[in-house]
Amino acid sequence: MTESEICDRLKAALPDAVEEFESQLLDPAIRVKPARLVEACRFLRDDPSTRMHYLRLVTGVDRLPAGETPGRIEMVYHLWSYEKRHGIVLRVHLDRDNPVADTVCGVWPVANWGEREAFDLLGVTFTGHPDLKRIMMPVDWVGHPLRKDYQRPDRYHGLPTNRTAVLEQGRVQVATAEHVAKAEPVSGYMQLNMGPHHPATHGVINFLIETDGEVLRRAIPDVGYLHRGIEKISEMVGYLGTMPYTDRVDYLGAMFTNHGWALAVEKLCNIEVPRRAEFCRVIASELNRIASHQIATGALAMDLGAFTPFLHWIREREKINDIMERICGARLTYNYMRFGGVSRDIDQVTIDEIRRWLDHYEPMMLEFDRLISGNEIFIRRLANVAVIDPDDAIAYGLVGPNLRGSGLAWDVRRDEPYSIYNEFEWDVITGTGVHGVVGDAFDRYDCRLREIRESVRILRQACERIPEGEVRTKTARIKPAANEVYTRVEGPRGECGFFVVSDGTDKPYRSRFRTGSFTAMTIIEHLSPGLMIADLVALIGSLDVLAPEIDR
Amino acid sequence: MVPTVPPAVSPHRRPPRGTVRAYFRNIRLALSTAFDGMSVTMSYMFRRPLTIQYPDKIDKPVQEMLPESYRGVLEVDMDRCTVCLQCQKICPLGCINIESCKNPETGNREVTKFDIDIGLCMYCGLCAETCNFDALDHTREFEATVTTPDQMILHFVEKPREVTKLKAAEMPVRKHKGSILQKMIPAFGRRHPQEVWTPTAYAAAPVPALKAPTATPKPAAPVASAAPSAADSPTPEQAP
Amino acid sequence: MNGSIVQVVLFYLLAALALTGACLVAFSRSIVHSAFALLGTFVGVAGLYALLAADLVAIVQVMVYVGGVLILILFAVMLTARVDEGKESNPTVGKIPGLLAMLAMAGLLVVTAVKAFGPRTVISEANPPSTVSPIGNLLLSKYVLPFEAISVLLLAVLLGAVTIASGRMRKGAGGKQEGEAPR
Amino acid sequence: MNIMHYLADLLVRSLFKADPATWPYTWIAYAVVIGVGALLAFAFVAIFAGPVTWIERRIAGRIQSRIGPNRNGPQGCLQWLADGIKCWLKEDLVPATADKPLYLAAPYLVFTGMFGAFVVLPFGAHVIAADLNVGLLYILAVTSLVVVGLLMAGWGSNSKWALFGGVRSAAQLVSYEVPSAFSLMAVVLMAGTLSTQGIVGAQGGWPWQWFVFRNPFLFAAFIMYFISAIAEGNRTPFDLPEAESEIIAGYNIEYSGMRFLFFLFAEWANMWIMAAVATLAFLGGWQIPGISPERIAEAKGWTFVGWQALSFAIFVFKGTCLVFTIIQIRWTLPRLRVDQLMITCWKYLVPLSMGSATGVLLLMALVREGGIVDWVMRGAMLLVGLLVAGAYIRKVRATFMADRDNYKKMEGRDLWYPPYRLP
Repeated sequence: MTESEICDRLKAALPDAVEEFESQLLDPAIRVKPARLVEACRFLRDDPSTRMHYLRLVTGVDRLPAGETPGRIEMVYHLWSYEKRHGIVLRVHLDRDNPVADTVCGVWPVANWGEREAFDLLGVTFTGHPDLKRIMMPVDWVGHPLRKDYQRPDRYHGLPTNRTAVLEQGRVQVATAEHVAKAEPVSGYMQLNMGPHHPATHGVINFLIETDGEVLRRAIPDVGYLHRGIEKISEMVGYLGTMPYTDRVDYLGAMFTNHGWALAVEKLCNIEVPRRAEFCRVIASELNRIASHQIATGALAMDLGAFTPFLHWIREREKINDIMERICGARLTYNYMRFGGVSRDIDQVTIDEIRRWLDHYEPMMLEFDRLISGNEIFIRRLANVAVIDPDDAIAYGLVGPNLRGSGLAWDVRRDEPYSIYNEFEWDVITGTGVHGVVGDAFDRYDCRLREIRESVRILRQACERIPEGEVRTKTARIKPAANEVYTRVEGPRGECGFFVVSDGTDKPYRSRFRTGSFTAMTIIEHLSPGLMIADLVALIGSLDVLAPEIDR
Repeated sequence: MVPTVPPAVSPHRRPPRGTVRAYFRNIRLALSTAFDGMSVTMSYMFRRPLTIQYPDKIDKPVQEMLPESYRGVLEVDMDRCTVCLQCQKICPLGCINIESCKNPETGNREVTKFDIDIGLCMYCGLCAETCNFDALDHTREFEATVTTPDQMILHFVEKPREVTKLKAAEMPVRKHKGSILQKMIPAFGRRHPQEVWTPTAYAAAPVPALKAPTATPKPAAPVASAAPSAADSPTPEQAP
Repeated sequence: MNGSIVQVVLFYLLAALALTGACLVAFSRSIVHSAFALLGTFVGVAGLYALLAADLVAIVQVMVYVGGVLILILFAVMLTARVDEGKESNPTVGKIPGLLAMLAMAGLLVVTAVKAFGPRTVISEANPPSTVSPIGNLLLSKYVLPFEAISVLLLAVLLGAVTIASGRMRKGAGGKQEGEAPR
Repeated sequence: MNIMHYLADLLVRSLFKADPATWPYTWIAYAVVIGVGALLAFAFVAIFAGPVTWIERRIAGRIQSRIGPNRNGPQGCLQWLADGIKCWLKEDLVPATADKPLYLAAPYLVFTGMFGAFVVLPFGAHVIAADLNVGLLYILAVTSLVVVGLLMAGWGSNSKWALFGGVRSAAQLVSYEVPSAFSLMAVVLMAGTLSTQGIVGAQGGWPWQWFVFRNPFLFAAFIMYFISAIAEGNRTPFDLPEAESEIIAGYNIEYSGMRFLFFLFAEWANMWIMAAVATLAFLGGWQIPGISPERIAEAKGWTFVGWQALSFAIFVFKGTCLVFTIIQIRWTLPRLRVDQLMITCWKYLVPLSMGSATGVLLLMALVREGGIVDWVMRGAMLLVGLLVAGAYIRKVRATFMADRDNYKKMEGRDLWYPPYRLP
């Protein structure tokens, strides 16, 4: 179904809900009345011809045109149907002074955190939201940073917010801990803060857990400790300047955030990418995917008490890092992609090195299986733990290996093809419930491990078939016309989406990074009751959440 | 409703419970898989470790093991710099601060300041990429430890100097990468690439005098003036 | 007898340990401290047994009372007393019942003490013979019935515990069964 | 005759010119024996537990393709000393809300429990502090003090994570004492005594005289004892009380400085105790192959001392091999969950160890010792042991060979790097 057909369908069902069909955008959108938003959403989800069970992205844009016009806040909802393979964008216009919208949490649970973020950063109030409070900024923060007229305070709890003050002060005073979030006390259960500095939370995440002995009553994730406002930064530093910042969004899979950002701007500006550059992108990305999955699987093993597998993977990853260093000059924050190509060519020496490394790596995968994945204790720790059924996985917006672990064969590389992935021969991996129920923690782990093998297959083909040629088209100054675009790549933590609003200047008007970890976190509270503390650790590890990717 | 791949085994399969066979199967699996894992770890007792013993127990300095493309600390060859300000413009963080003026006596353009705040720099390489004369480039230096934040600002222009007006073909040869930087701050000066590098040489290498705060006439002012561009841009965040 | 002074000194030390522990149990303000003070009593009594050359009894005292009973008491105290109210001790039952209990106890002690002033067996050897095999033989010959009765009692206790625990489990109050999806 | 008593008697005779059997010289001798014995055992704990931390870190480094501490002293062998001194000099922090007396006492209680067990460990033919009649029971009893200490630490810290660790630890130790006791019971049945020296004496120097290869039930009992010993020592895969990725560090999380070190000290000492008990109960203890205990007892002068030293070396060697295995397991396996831990104990180890004890009883009743069936059984079990070792070596070699050529191609140098080559 095309977007206009979907719009017609919605118009037929709810004639007074649709205000306008904005077909001039790259991703055509339907503007609906704020009052009828929930109805329209529910219709699009449940109607047999649309069945949009997946809320891809919910975000807001602050429109503040120069001059006397009052401006408005737009809420944007990207919907997608895995079943029908079509999507649509819904948007509502809200009053800028008093932005109030109805919550769509009841339609898609994944909207919970997205709406909280809109509340936090844009000041949109959602009526009926179960837990509307700040998510990224501290609870006592004043103002909404993504508003266009936002003024940054110089200090927060005595902590300077710019580098000049730091240099002048020499040493930074430590902020007081008054603003730390506290959960409402519930009697009869033990309350614990698991984090922010906990070895198993994979970064600075806090879980407020309530336990009955070893068994959890619930675990409430508390994020925002690593919030750096990269989306806000991108509004200041321009399109190319944002590229190195995307490295910091997902530092284990920087190639993918690079790639997604490049795709978004290329789509906005209509830039062609040379063929060799596409191969370079694929080679670098797949190497990066292996490295990231190694960290994910190894860290999961480490969370379950086996330290050695982690370091064995680190050992293999070290070689990838060396290769990456040759390719793009950095081991972690690659900044490799450019609009219309890549920053450096991959020479033949490096390609041979990759091949030799793959020869070495394939027996290592078997060894890893013998060391840990086949281990009975390890299997028992993961099998049947924290089972996510496919419906839940979609409703909570899980993507990537987490979604495929629940048995759903969906891979952006195959199903919404970008770059040249459809030229290679590889399989989409899904969870099979080898040791328990489909969608358990072991399936998610297993998916990642088998995806490494698929990446190796892709790498071998790419190294074989890489053509000669340029790696970068000469681009004029990046200055796209006013438009909106959403592009996605399949990162190691799933769909990594980039929503970019351009306004005709050389800087993005608004950008929003949709990351796999952000949505994966929302399901933890839903899954946690009845788990043990050790299972929560396994759950976090198997979801492969990464703190900077959540907070951005 | 969703494109589900049929699982190899029924999702309703439970591990056999309560049967004698399952009981002994569990014991067998636990012992044999642990045995298997131990054979893997034991084989590592006979394998070469991966670790490089930084900084002293290695054949050559780490800097020389890094590939040419490595993005280390930035360095400027002022003999090749035309003060086109491209790098300053493209830097997302504003860590490059260049000032130039016209000399009233000679009428030539003079560059009075070329500061790079390596504490702010995120080593993205955009500036080096945009430099047409290969004057600004990443070195393979990475040991940039200093004791105070203001020492992190590298001053590549000590006293006002004339801006080079040569064409690309006539440019002086680029100095050895890293050679300019090694003179800049003490941590860099500890190592000389030409020397045969041994741990003793490491200890005996003369430490050049600290330049940044003492050599500059007004230590506090450049700091303050170096930062306005930084103050407007968001607070730098290190990659976690 | 050689070394009787040392034995006497040791006796008083151990007795003091046992009594101090007992006093702490009775008078400590914190119920957790009371429970931990039992350790002193148990170890002191075990030491007295050892002084009487009853090596098996001494070891079993430590093993059963320290390793088993004390741990269970501690578990019970920690799980029932709320962490923040751990300063509260058990309430007294009143003066008259206390007096009665004290009198009864004193009477028992006097009777025991009087009885003990009979002909004494003195252990004169440096390495007294092991008491393990005599006790074992007695348990399986003369006292086999009480021994078995105790085991039946223990079995009943075990079954009771399992019944209570499984009832709680079925209600879903905690824990999960092996192999079930912990959702 | 205990070597310590012999020396004490000698001391009394030469120093006081008096008969050691008269009062008060007996007690002087006893005091000397106790004092020196405790000092020696303490020295052994320190000298063993210290370097074994270094050894463990080096082994872990090798297993994980890194090097491990190699800077302090030759090959880093003084690393443990540096760490110890550092910990000693650290400030002894007591949390403001801690239950102070319990918090302060806990490390000592844990250490006392561990240390007490050293009294009955037979390090050599006559190298033992006290050969108690109830030796094995004594070890089981004394280690229960550790449980109290851990609970005390968990409670006294007034930290919920520490309490988790303490309670987990106590539950685990109490549970796993049952299968370990039952496994040892099989040995006690065979030896007919609880005395540690008696048990060692019931075996011989050659492997077919060891209890482990006597019959299949004892072989199983050995494996089960080893597993429960690992569990009692809080080592992976049973290291739940100090699971750093779940409850951060467990009962010792609030401790610092020397008190923290006491816990670690106790852990490593415990590792040795478990290995030593397994050695004395199943692996022939200090028995020298071909030399009967009587010949050692009859020897005089330097020969006597030589036999003592040799038996000591044999005992320590066997124990160290087991310690190495425990270390290797720790760096190989993941950790169990709490319910799985209890299932492993109560559903698997307890019934099976009971079964093995019963089996030993049956075989004792049915099979005459030294008869043909007995020897066939011993031979078969020895063969099984050799086969397992052979399979292990083959697997290790195959794992190594799988990567050798590719590694050479990739790195341009050999993968082979034997353990004795220390970087």
